[in-house]
Amino acid sequence: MQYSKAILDHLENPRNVGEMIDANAIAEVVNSACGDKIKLFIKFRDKKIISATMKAYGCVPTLSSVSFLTEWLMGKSFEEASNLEVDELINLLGGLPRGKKHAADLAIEALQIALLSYKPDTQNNS
Amino acid sequence: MQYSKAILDHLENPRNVGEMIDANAIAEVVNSACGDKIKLFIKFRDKKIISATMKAYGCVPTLSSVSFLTEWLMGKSFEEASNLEVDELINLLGGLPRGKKHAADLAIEALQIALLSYKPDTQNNS
Amino acid sequence: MIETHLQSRVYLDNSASTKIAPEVLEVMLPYFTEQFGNASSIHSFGQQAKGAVDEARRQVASLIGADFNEIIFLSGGTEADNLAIRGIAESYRSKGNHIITSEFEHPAVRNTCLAFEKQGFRVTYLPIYENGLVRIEDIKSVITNDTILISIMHANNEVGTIQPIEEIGALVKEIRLERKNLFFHTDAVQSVGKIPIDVKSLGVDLLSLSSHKIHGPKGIGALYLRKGIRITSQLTGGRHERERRAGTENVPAIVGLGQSAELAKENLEKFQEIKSLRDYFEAGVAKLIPEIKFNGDKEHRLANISNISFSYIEGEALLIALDLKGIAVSTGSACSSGSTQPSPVLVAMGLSKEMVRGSIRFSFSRYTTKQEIDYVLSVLPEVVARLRNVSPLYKQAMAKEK
Amino acid sequence: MIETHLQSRVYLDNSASTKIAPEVLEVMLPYFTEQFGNASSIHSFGQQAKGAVDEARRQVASLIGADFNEIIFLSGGTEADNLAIRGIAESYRSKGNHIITSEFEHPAVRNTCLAFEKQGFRVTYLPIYENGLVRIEDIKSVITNDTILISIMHANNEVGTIQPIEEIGALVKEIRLERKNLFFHTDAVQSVGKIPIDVKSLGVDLLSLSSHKIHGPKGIGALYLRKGIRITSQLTGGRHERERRAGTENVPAIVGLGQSAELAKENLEKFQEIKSLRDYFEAGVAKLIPEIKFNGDKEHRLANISNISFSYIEGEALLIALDLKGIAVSTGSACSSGSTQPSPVLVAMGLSKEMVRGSIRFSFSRYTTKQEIDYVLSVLPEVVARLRNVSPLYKQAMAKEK
Ligand SMILES: Cc1ncc(COP(=O)(O)O)c(C=O)c1O
Ligand SMILES: Cc1ncc(COP(=O)(O)O)c(C=O)c1O
Repeated sequence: MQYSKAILDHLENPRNVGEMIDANAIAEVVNSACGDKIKLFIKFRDKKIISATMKAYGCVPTLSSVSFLTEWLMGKSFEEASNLEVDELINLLGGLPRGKKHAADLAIEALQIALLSYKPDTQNNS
Repeated sequence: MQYSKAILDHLENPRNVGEMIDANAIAEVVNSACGDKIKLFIKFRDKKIISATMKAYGCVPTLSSVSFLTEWLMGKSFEEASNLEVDELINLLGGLPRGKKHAADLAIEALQIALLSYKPDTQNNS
Repeated sequence: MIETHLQSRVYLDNSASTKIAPEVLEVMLPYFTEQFGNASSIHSFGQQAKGAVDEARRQVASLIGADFNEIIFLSGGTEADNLAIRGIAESYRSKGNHIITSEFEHPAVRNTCLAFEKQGFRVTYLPIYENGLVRIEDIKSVITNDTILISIMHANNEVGTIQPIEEIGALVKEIRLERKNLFFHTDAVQSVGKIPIDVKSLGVDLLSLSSHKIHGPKGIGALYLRKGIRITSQLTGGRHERERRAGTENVPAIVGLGQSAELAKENLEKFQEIKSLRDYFEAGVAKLIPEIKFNGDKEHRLANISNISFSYIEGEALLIALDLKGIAVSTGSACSSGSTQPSPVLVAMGLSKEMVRGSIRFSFSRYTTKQEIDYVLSVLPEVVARLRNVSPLYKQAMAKEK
Repeated sequence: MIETHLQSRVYLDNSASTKIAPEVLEVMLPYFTEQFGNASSIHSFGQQAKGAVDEARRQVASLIGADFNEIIFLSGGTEADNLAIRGIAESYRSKGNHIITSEFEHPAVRNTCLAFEKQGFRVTYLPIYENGLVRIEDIKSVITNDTILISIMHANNEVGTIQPIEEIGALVKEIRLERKNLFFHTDAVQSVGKIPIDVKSLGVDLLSLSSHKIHGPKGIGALYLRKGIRITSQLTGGRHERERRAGTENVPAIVGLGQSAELAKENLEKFQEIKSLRDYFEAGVAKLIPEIKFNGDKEHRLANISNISFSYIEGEALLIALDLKGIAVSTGSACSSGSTQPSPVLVAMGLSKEMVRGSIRFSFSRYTTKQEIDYVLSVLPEVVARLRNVSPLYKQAMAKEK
């Protein structure tokens, strides 16, 4: 596997690790075929994402995709976040080796599900 | 084929090449399977061999066996000559590679047939 | 940063491939540059090459107690396994169509057996127990009059466990008193040069070995074939290797294999010193890292392999994280195209899916040093901790414990 | 005396094997010593090896106008021929059981076809005429709806004649408009790197090549397999070479093959200069030695091969006598265990037994010099004369002439 520098950097220095107690958008997704698992926690304030954290189990690009995502999401609006597509994520990561695209799929799936779980009315402005 | 020094020497410097007009023992043998051919000419005087010549067509050990033979025969009696066996000839040649024993067989066959052709009564003493 | 690490890379993946010994490369070089003849040629270039091949054949035969003419050179361990199984199966097909092997074999054996199932052969895959060993009773209970081949590997490539080959060999000999056409093959690619091997006392009829696992060049190996056994050639063409394997002799590589066999023989005792290094490593890991599992029988195991499952993390991630620290290892987990192919070996040993995914093989060589091990011990706990910290499974596990 | 000659040995047996190019050995060395990883390993040792294999694949593909993914690395020309024929025959057996080849093929093709005859295949061996060429009409007249494979070599290894592959390729394409399952393989082991080759314009589906014939290392070769053709793998095991050929990649050798392919491509034009050297040699021989015969078509012939029959003498004797003068050549005659196996190629060309036995192949390379040829021309007449003088056939012939 020839991984990009960005991917390797996220493996060595995973960003925003942890479970966020006061998140207002949450997802937990599993790739049942390979067992990879992602938990994603997002906090919106004033329609913008002000923080995101994650936990991940699985191969390198799974870990790195979601680690990258937690940084990328910062400051994004709901719409911007929900417009992120798999191919763009792969580009932002500097590409993925053949047979590893499913890692980006899983990260995007986590993002979409988290956004689905977001209920603006119950938004906590504190 | 790893040939002995003796065999290579006889290939480079074949001894006693030619057909002897006044030979009193002659043989012409062919190995019908491989096409090798030997002509052997022997001249006896006073019950001893005083000269031997040859012609040969075929692979290296065929040429060298009979070339060697023409030298070895010099001064030998009929009995000594007829007692030469294949294995002894091979030894004298410094061994033969596997699959090449037939060359010595052919040389000994030539010798035996030449000796059979020898008729002491018609012996030419000149 | 990667550059810095590359300068002091620690290679602990010697079961995958080894570095060539300098003495081996040295004897190979003239056969590239000057003595480049085709060993089948009659002229002196050819005869020099042939002489070198003969010498290498003696060296390999001597390492395993075989006769000169019982060694067939070919392109590697995979081809040796294929020739053994295909060659016997095709040659003795009229005598029976049953093959016994284990759940535990290298793909070169396993996939070849699978191919023969499609051709009307019946194949029994013996179970492997938690210790990674087959049981002789199991063989006794499945063997039939149709069995023509038993293929059981000598030492396993993932966990290093050493099978009871001698006992199986004795059983085969006993059965052969009554029925002739039963043959015993062992894939000894991992064990040759690491433990003493004598084909006669092992009682094997065929044995595979590969040069690049013993500090020889890649792309060359040998099959030991006991005298008198016919085998259907799988590569037809010129009359090389006594018509068992066609193809221009790979002279430099054969010379290299010969030399690596000789060196391995000389170093056989010294190789056992690796055991104390390995044990030192395992003790260190056990002390420094919680929630791990050592895989494979403690006793019947090669001196140079340590296979460890790290709970809550995934092998490839750990492998790459270690690679970034300059440490090369391998894993029993390979996730590709969205589905994980867990090591059938570890699965056969009864490990849970997660423990298979978290498994790492550290494999040492006679060149491995204590300094290198200390470096690994200084890095490994921190890397494992970092990945566990990211892992959602770890959190859950912690929670449960509380 | 032998020693003196060894110092200035003239190697004219380049169709048997070639000396490795220094540039090739140079690029191989790091893959022995430092980058010794297994190309299937995930860590950086492995990835460096894999990168090198990919680069070599591009180099080989580029030499023959193929795509990257159409190149399968394997252990040599023999294995390439075997995989082509066995792989197609086994994979398309249900579509037909007829194979067309020639009387003229390398044993790697011929003996493999013979093996399939035993398995219920029908094989047609096309005649070769005195010029050493097959005729396209012959193919047309034997082809049937059962024909699944045509295997005709590109350039012959003994006389160098170049077959009309392009025409056959066009014929195959035409037939394939009506029935799909017909494939065309060419053994191009002798022609690759010596004449321009483009698999697409040749119209071949499979093509064999071998590294040690083009100043690369022994024990490595490649099969070109056109995209979309399934082939039954002959070596099963790991998932190497896109599951067409298992076995740990022979990285240094693959790198060497890649480099030798690149050098061959660069030297393609220069290679044609060998033709004038060869013609100079043949003119010299014709002038200096009576009663000889040049074998093989004058026109459709590789630039580097000269095959000559010397009446009244036997090839092996001439070969060894030349070897003693430091000159390495080969012969179409091999006498072993008391029976001669004359070259089937020359027999197929209609040569008399004796002319086959007296045949010598001189094969040149881009390293061959005019000085070397002059040396051979200074030695050959005397050696031939000496052996003819010993020969009883020569005497007879002289007598008849009188
Ligand atoms: C046990 C075992 N058998 C067979 C092989 C295949 O040998 P090679 O890599 O030489 O093809 C290997 C190594 O890959 C192995 O470990
Ligand atoms: C025409 C031809 N085909 C196949 C081969 C076999 O190739 P290799 O020597 O790489 O096995 C050779 C050379 O021996 C050859 O000349």
